[in-house]
Amino acid sequence: MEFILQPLTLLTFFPLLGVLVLLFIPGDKKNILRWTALVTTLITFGISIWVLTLFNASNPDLQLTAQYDWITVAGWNIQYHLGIDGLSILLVLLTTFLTPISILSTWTAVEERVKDFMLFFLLLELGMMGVFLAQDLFLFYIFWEFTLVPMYFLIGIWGGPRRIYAAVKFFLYTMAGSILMLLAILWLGVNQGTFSLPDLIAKGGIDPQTQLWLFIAFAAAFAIKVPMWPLHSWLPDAHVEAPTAGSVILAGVLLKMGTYGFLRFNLTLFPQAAVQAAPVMAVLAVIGIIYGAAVSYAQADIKKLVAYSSVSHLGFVMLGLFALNPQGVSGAILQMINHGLSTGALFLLVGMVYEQTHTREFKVYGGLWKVMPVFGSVFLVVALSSMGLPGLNGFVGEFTILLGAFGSTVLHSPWYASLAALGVILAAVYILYTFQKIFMGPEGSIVEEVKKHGHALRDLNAREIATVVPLLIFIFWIGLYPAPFFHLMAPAVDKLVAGLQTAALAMR
Amino acid sequence: MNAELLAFIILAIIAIAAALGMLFSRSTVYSALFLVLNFGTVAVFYILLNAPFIAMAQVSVYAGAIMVLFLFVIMLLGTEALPPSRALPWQRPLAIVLAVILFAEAAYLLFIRRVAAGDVPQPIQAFGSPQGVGNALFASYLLPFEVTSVLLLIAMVGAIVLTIREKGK
Amino acid sequence: MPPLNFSLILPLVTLTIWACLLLLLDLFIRSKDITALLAAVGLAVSLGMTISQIGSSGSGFNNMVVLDGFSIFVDALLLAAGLLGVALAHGYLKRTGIERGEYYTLLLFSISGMMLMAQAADLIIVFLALEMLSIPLYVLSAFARPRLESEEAGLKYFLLGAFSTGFVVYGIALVFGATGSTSLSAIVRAAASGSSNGLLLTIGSALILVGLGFKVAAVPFHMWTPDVYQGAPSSVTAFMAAGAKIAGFAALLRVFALAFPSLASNLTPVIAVLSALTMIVGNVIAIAQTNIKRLLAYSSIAHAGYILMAFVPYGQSNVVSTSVAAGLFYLVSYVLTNFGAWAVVIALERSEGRGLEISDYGGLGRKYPALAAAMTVFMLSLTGIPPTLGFVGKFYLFRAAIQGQFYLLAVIGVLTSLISAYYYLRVVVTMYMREGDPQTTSEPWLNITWGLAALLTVIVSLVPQYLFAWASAAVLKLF
Amino acid sequence: MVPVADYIGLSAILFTIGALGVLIRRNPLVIFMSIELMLNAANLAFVAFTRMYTALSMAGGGQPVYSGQIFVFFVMTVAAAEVAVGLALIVTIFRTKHSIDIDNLNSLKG
Amino acid sequence: MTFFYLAPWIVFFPVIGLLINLVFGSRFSETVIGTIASLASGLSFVVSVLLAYSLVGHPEAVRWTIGEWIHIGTLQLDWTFRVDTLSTMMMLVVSGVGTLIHIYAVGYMHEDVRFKSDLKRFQRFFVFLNLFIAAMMILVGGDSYLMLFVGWEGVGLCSFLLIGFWYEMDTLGRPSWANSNAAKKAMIANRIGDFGFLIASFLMFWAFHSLQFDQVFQQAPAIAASNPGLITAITLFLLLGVTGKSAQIPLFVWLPDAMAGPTPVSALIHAATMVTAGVYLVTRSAALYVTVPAAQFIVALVGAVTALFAATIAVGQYDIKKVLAYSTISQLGFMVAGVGMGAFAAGMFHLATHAFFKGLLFLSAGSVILGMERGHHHLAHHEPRKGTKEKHPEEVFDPGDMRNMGGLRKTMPVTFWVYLTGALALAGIFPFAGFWSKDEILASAFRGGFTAIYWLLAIAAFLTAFYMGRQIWMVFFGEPRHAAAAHAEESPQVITVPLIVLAALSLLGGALDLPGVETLTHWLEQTVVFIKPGEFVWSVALISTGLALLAILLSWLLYGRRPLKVGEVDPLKQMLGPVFTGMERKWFVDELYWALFLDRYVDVSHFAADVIDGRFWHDWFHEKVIAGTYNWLSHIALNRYADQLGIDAFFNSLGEWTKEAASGLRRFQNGFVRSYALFVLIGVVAILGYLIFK
Repeated sequence: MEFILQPLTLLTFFPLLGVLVLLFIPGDKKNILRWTALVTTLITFGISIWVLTLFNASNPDLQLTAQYDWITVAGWNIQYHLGIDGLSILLVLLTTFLTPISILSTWTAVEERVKDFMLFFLLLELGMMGVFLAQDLFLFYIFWEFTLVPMYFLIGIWGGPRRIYAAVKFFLYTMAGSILMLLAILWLGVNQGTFSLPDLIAKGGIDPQTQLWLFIAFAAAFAIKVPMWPLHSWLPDAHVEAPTAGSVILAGVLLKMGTYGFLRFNLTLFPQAAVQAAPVMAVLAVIGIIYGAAVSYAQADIKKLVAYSSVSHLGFVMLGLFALNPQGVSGAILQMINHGLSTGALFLLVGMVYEQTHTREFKVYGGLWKVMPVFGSVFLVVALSSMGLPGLNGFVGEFTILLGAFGSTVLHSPWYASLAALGVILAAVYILYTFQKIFMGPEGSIVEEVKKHGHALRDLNAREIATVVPLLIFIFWIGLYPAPFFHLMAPAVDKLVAGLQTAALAMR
Repeated sequence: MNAELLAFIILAIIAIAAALGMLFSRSTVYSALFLVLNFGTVAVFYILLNAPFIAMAQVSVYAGAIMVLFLFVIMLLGTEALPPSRALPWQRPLAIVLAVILFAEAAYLLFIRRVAAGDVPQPIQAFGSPQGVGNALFASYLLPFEVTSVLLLIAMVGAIVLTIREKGK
Repeated sequence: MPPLNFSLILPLVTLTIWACLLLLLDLFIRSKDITALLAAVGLAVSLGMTISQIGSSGSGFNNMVVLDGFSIFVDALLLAAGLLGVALAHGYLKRTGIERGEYYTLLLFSISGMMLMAQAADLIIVFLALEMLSIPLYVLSAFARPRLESEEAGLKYFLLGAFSTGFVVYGIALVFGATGSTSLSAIVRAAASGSSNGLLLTIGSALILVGLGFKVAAVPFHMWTPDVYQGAPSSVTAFMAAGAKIAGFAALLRVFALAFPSLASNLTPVIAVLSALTMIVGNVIAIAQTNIKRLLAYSSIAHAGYILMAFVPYGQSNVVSTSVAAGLFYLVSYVLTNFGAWAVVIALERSEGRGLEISDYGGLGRKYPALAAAMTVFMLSLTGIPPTLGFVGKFYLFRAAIQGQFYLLAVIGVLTSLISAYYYLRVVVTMYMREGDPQTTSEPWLNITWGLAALLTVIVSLVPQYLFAWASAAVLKLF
Repeated sequence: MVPVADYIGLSAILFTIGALGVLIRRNPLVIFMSIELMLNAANLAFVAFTRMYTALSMAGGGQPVYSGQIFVFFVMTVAAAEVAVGLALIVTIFRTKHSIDIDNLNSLKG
Repeated sequence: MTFFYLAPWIVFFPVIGLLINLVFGSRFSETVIGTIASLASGLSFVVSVLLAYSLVGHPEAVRWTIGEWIHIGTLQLDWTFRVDTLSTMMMLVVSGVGTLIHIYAVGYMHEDVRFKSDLKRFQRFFVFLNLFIAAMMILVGGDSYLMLFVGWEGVGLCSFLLIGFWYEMDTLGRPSWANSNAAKKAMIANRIGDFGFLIASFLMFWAFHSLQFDQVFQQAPAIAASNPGLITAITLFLLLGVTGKSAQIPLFVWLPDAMAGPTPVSALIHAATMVTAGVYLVTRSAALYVTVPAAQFIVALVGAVTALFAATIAVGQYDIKKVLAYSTISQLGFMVAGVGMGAFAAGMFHLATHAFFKGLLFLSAGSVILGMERGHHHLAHHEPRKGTKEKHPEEVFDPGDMRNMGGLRKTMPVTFWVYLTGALALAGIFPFAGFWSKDEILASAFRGGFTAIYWLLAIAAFLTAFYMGRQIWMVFFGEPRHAAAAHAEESPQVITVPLIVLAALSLLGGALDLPGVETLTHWLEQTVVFIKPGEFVWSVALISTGLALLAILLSWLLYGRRPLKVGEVDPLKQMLGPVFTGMERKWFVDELYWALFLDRYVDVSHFAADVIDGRFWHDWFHEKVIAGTYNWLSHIALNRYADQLGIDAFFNSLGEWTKEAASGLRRFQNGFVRSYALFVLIGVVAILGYLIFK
């Protein structure tokens, strides 16, 4: 009992309860199924809020840890070890926050096999919580791989026309990365004698050369997940084919698992390798930023455009992480959240209009602002936040990241940040293009098209507004008053950076 | 050049010839008979290597029982030579090449690397006699002996299962 | 006259005798269900005895057989596999009209042979056990006569098996020639004292390796596997895939880890290459399969490669214990998953081998969610995705490889398991994402088999420590 | 004096020929005979080695080494068992297929 | 007593106003909406006045923090308002002019939404307008470069929204992408400038470890001494920002198109306030600029060249608003040149007066356009109000085209007089406001020894007077060249009253900084310590006045003496020919940019998307290399080629190729026992070979 009642354990495994309940509800009771799932995720969100209240922001270390010996026989030293600190708490909250929203968005979008859908969704949440909370490499890997399975089904069963292709591609790509990480994890477990992250960090003492190899192995897994250029090929397919809720979670949380992995493992376990690799990673990040922006501008499919914009945004996150200074890292963490909110919201909105029009081709849209004023205005705010307009969340992240990268003593060159700042211009280009093509200009053919099918395009309904308003609130909040968020992460970030700086000095 | 070596050479030639005959004769029956001849010569080798008991077993079990069984089956299934087949043209040459390599390896091992060096001293009395073998068999090798009995039982069951005709067929 | 302490091989003896009795009883039993039941009882009894042996150890019969943690573990595993084999068979035989009592007798005989193999401490016993487990399998493969596929499978298996036996015998002869004995302990002593002939010993052991490699279907001695697995009755295949592998690896571990550690420097590269080849070839050719039985056949080849990987560093005294434990653990996970998968196959198989194409699995997820879920678990486990036993098993195997510092081999291992993900996923894709109207048969024992297997595959993967402990306690002993 | 190597050499030749037979003959009976030939070659090696070691050990005043000969005995028995099953199989196939050309036995492949 | 605690309210009032209108606007009548919006802006004007009043007694800057913003390590940014003489002056101008324009807009939009037939948009307009005031207040009231940047981008957004206000049509109300394109163009051009701003702020932070004005300025001299290059870089990157926001070369191209927005927008954002933000920025950063003369000169040069360049274009325009637009660019050039030369007071002075008279001109132009519209609708149907529903695609009437006007002085007298005032002020005729402010800039150029710049500006001034004269003659004198002009009607009071107020300001605005008194200079000295009190230079004054009069005379000769006839070619065109075409076509700068950058970027992005990402990464790398490897591996045993295998088949286990693969696998797995045995033997031979010969 005491085991279950730990906040983090409860937080991680509560969705399982929902799963069990769902199993006993007949598949044709769609609304009951939906409500069950929604309530479960809402309670999970509640638990995460409870965790937040228990969380002591001034403590840089892991907190609320639940630690038990798990497999300590036959030379294994594997623990059940959950913990939370400034690096992860925001992502945890983001996850619990986005999941109910996504479920709400499926209310009318998912009509068949609702039961399976909700099952997989709750399992997915379980996996994601585990990834962000696990402090033991073995446990982490289990959750990490486990998230693949539900997502694979979500894309493969409820996805678009080429869903199978996208699903398998998603699975194989992600797995391709993680198996190398598996070997690295084993190496650590064998040679360091423990899988527990804190112990490994404390032990340290891996020679730089080996560090570099392990760093690469871990990076392979995370870089594909992020995805960093040029490993992004799976992302557009997955996003375009996935159902709306899937895209939201995929963009909102799953990609963050990659960046979080870099933050949690690569930077802490292999500081010297991180310092060595920083320029390379920064270069890739910058390429990703500009490349993603340029490519998304050329897309004819709205969802694809948003997908590529993720490549660009996460480029910023990576750049911030590998600035390896407080501004960069904090900015990166915040930007993870921002991207989750903005891009998540964008996918939601695209999904909402897609539900009515069943097409995502730019060319049929236009002048929608007149037809759907509320929708247009909401979309505008979200788009601007994703464009990094000051006063909205996107700016705070991007600015701090660029500021950090610009003066990073590890990259020691302003060029990375300067080129990345070009991405800010390009972002404006493709975002405004999106907004213009959908909402401005003469009325698009789709309006008539929809009319032909009897019902005119309607503006957002109450449920849809309820789905996006929470996101909007945070978009403004983080934009205007991000202090609370920074306070949550500051001590942990300072600790992390301190470690990295000592490593950097050791290199010299 | 003593008598034993001479005998060895002659017998060896016979054995190999018989084996080759078995291999290349078109008719199954000839193959079987060549094999019997080969087994016979091997039995003589056993005697030379003072293993009279094994030699006897060889003649009775192998050359006797087993080959007779073979001949029965051959008669049962007909002895006609198989028509030449088109399949696997590269099989035969490849096989022969491999065999040559295998033998080359063996020869290299035996006569250049001199593995299994060591001469065979003069014949020793009271060795390899039936009672000697028998003692060993039932004293030290009881378990294997029992296992072989079970093995034969299994074989019997298997043979029956495979060949018995259910009623109604 | 040395002491004959039968207690060492009590389960084995019991099982053999039980088999003989069953042979007689069967003549008077009309309903073969009872025969099956009796067979199961025999296995259960023997299993009980095996478990009661835990902790005890010793050697006997002039040091021909040993009893140690290793043999007990393997025996238990074999008997469990036997039980599953019976559970699978009894409905299936009836359905396909090949129900004969001898099936179970031969099954029991084969298992006793495997158990003997696990306990063998003398090459003579190894050889005899090899025959004792193989001959019933030859017969069982052809059991579905007069179905030509079955007979063909039987004959192929037999001819090639006998052929490989020839190598084993010759290998043993050379080992004997090198050391003057066939007893493992004597061989070790000879090898250690240097009175042996190293090269001859190496060649001999290599030939033995070939023979055993054939049994576990290691490339390039694997060619029989797909044909036999496909042709043989599914229940036989299921058992063969598990049992023969267990016995073969038991012998490999026993003989090489105990008798030939001195040859590691020579043999390790060979085994490493075999392992790599097996993983690659098995997984790659599997991609092209459309028949589920062949698919599983190639998958079993691939898994032989993985287990070989754990076996590669057998020569390093600090790793060998991990090696053995990892191998055993993986065998357990493989047996469980394998039987589960085959149970599903049998559930979908219909007469004249219909329902064996992967395409026949379309729509399973919609129509039979439970069955599909179970199959998904098995596929994930074979791929090595958590939370399944297969993942934990692979984790353990790779650990052995990494401890032995065979990093390249480990990388090949993970990459091939990535390839495997693709064809295992294809089954899942078909079940959930393609339409179809599959027919299944639901038999209580069958359902129990796959249900249980699926549950265990997941649950044990979450609490593997007990299995870990047991496997790592199953050390090889030498007397 | 015939050195043991010669015997081993002979057995190697016989073994190779046997293996060759398995590879190139299409009649399962002959293939089977070839396998028997391989076993025989092994037996020959066994007996030769037995004699060698017995001589060595007895020269050193030790006991004769029987295991080799015993092994040969077991090999013969096993061979007998195999023959029984093998021939049974061949007969069965012949019944169904009315041919014993194993090249016609390739309905299973891929 | 002081009112500094009110500082945040300059932002809060507009925000409250916009929120009210946003949430409840749909239920309010136009009057209510307009009142709320104007009130919001008016209240912040009152606050500005109170702040100014407080400063009189307490001239030092006051910083009023309302909350923490971004605190990471050394990066300490707060939401802090800065009340000093400079910011307060800007607040006064912004909220003052802003309020007037709000009031004007109530009347203007009332008709505009009817002409364009979308009444719902009235509300939206005032929401945006309040949002703009708020953003502008943040810009001028911010205490750190980053907070300034927030306003900086905020006003950019508002200009985007308001330029694209009629996003579904072009300036003539035809369905088109034109307006939205103009909006996009404006924002992207601004973003390019913002890029410069960002880089500057990065450099600044890592140089001064702060973005807060005082801290930066304190350290400026020291850093300048140790590392002048750094400061130069900062200032030049800031200049890039300025060129974006204040429409200087090279980023001025967006401003003319920005006239797509409703006239009040053109007046408020694109003449009076937003575009002057750049000037404010330079003045604010005076402490940085004065340390690097080189940078100063570049700034001045950019300003001067822009001034002349834009003036030439203005001469060639026919659209009444386009003329004013280019004139704005040109006047902004004056200001930038002024502050660039270190004549900060002069620059700010001109900023203020320009706000008055250019605002006035735009609004009057709007009034003129409305008048034309009315006349046009009066023609189309004798009941203008109702008839607005149906459109007349057959005839496209451009109410802003001066060639359609003429003789409006009779039909729209009030508008005429206020327009004239504005024109004279702009032309720099004594005693109008423009005379004083422009003169001060010229004088400081002359005195400061910037001869080149002086002459550039002087010629620009000459052209200014000319094109304004041209406009006056074409619009208000002669005979109507279009029936609409004949039937044009004067605008209602809600429109004319603000015009009259602004006219008064344009007339008397010079009093702000009369020579010898220099109220404004002394006012600004409190903040911008580097100001040199300007002195009046008679020669300069005489020259410029002379030039202006000459220009007006010239314009009378061309356009006034013999008014333009219907369809007649512009006389100047007859004389200058291609040169005039150049002016008319804005010297083809737009075309140049498209050819040089925009088209290139589009090509690049499509290349990246289709070729690199699509064909290379996706199709080739993934499908061929990775997926292809799978296929190839699975076919490695076959005599087949991977290229025959499509990716879809790759995932479709029932696809033909797998069947073929299975059959092809006979090659090895051929079912022949003998060849299986062969493989066994190969294995044996290989292993033995290795063991023996290794």
